[in-house]
Amino acid sequence: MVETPPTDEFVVEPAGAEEAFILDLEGFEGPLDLLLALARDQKVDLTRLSILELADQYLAFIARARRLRLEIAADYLVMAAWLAYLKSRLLLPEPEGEEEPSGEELAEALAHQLRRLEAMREAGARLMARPQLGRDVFKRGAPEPIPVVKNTRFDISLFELLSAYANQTTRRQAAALRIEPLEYSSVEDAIQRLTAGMAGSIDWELLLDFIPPELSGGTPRRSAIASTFAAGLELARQGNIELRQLETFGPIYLRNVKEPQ
Amino acid sequence: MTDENQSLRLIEALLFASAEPVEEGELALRCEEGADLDALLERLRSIYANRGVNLVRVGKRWAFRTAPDLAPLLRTEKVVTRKLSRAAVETLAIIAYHQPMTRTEIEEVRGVALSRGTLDILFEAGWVEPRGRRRTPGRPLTWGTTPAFLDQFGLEGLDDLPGVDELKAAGLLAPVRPLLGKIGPVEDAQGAEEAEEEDETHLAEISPDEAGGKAELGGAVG
Amino acid sequence: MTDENQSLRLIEALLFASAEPVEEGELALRCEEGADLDALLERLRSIYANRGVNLVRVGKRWAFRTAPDLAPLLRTEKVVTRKLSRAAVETLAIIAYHQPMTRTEIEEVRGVALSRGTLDILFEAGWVEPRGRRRTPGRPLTWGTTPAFLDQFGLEGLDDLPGVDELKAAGLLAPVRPLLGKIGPVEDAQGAEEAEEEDETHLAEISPDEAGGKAELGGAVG
Repeated sequence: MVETPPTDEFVVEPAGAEEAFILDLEGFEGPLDLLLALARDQKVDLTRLSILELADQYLAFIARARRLRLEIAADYLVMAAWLAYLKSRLLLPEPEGEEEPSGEELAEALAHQLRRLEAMREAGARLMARPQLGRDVFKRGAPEPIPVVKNTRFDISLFELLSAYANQTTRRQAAALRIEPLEYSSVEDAIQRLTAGMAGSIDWELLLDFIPPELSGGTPRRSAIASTFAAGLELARQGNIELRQLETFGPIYLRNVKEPQ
Repeated sequence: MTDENQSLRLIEALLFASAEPVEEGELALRCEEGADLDALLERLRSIYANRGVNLVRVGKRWAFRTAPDLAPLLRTEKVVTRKLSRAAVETLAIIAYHQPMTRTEIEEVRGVALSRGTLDILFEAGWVEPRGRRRTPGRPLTWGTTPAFLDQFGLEGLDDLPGVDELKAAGLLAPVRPLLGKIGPVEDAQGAEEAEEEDETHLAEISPDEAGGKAELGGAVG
Repeated sequence: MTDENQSLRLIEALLFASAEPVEEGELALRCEEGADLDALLERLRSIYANRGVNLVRVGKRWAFRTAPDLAPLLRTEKVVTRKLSRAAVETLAIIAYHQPMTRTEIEEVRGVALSRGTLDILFEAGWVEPRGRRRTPGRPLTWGTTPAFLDQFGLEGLDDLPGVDELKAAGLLAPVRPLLGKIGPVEDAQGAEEAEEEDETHLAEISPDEAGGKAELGGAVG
């Protein structure tokens, strides 16, 4: 079973004349709203409002509500207490030398607050009565988009350009290879040299005469001697020349083979 | 002369192309150097004054809008008018005429706590927005209206609010001073908090218990 | 007459507020009984003929559109600043120093194939342009730099580009590292990185082992 919420405790069955009253209370937006409604009943300009009379009406209203054991929000009760206080200040002579505002001043402040609320309420109504966008006034139904043209600008400085070139050049240098000429003379070179040198010769020639004279001593020269000797052997093998050595470690001679007769 | 006419045409096209109001600064950027934008806009406004579409100023922005007098002929079935609650309408008016306003100040004008959703609805509609904090203890947030609010209600600016001059003259738009002390919201946490922070003199206090009976929040119900 | 003007205003507002072009039938429904819609539309069209906004007919439907001649002025130009890829910067530099260059020649200098867009980007930027064809088989196109290239880098002419010696003096050209017992392109971090980001194929590769023997760097640079 669902427990009855405690709020129901004070709800009085609406009956007869009281019904409208209950609905009225629910319809108010706070004590100031209720005060404003009561003030309107005075049917006078709010500037000439009798605050005393208004306070009486409000207190009577709350008293009736309490008699009916209606739910009454704290706000309303606070206002009731304050109005009771205001009433006493208005009716009793002002105490001497008080720093607090006088009863008249408090009454005027309340009247001002009521006028202000009413003014705002009217302002709100006037605002709502204005032609509203989308209800009375319309905006362009088919807005045309403003095309955005993107212009690409490349961000590059001369420094970047030059360093890119420099980097690239450095890399290119690293990649380009040059093999140093060999110090060793090749057999192929020697064959060419011998063939060229022997052309037209009819007598024995000294092999060492075919070593390139610019070669200094040491490895290059020894390499040249070896390759020239190997070239001589090769040419002899081919039957183009004859070789002769008269003694061990003696000089080596070569001669063109005579044309077969 | 042709230049001026060309500027006029350009402004016309720019404003026409946009559904939303266009800032004067934006328009100035597009005009010829040294063009008198104010004069151009005024001329354009007068050209369109009696047409079916009018040029309207919305704060520092401008927009074309259909003429208000054509409303009955243009209104279509599909327009869903969301009715604002009384509390929301009042709150909007209070913010519009008094801005910037803190929540507590709004509550003081209305004499009742603001129910939870009221400010949200206005904020969501894009009509009010936070406007920085008050330099008072607790640094409460203040609220003001937006350019969209002006657009919605066809206002050129806040000076254009209906009856604003009379209200000012009657002293009804002066800063809210809580002379009456703690009247109104008592149990609203925020209200209580702010009331504490503000150096108010409580002219009268009564505890809910003393007052007797059962208390509930005097909530504004939309 | 006033009726006609009112019809004109209504059509104006309807066309303005509609999201789509409005059918003539729809307009006719909204107009006064017996109004000459064709005449009204023609009048409206002539009123707007020289304005920043024109009334245009789209089949049997009508709409307001901003004047076509204003299109270039309505456009918003936005400059987007982008960085050039390293490949593009290098390619630009190589063209600048060695122009005119064919694509293949650029690739030979860089040792990597040029990725698809690299030359396009430089061409679009307005820095390089075709310079006729080489009189070799296949008649390949050659590329050179443009006056805009000189502008971009504040150069009066190509002679202003510093020579290799000057680059060295400025410390831009790194000193060549002697390679001992190692032949072939040095795989420095930069090179490796680039190969990755460009996804280029190496045209020629020399393996150190194959080359064998002792090598030194050939120093000749164009």
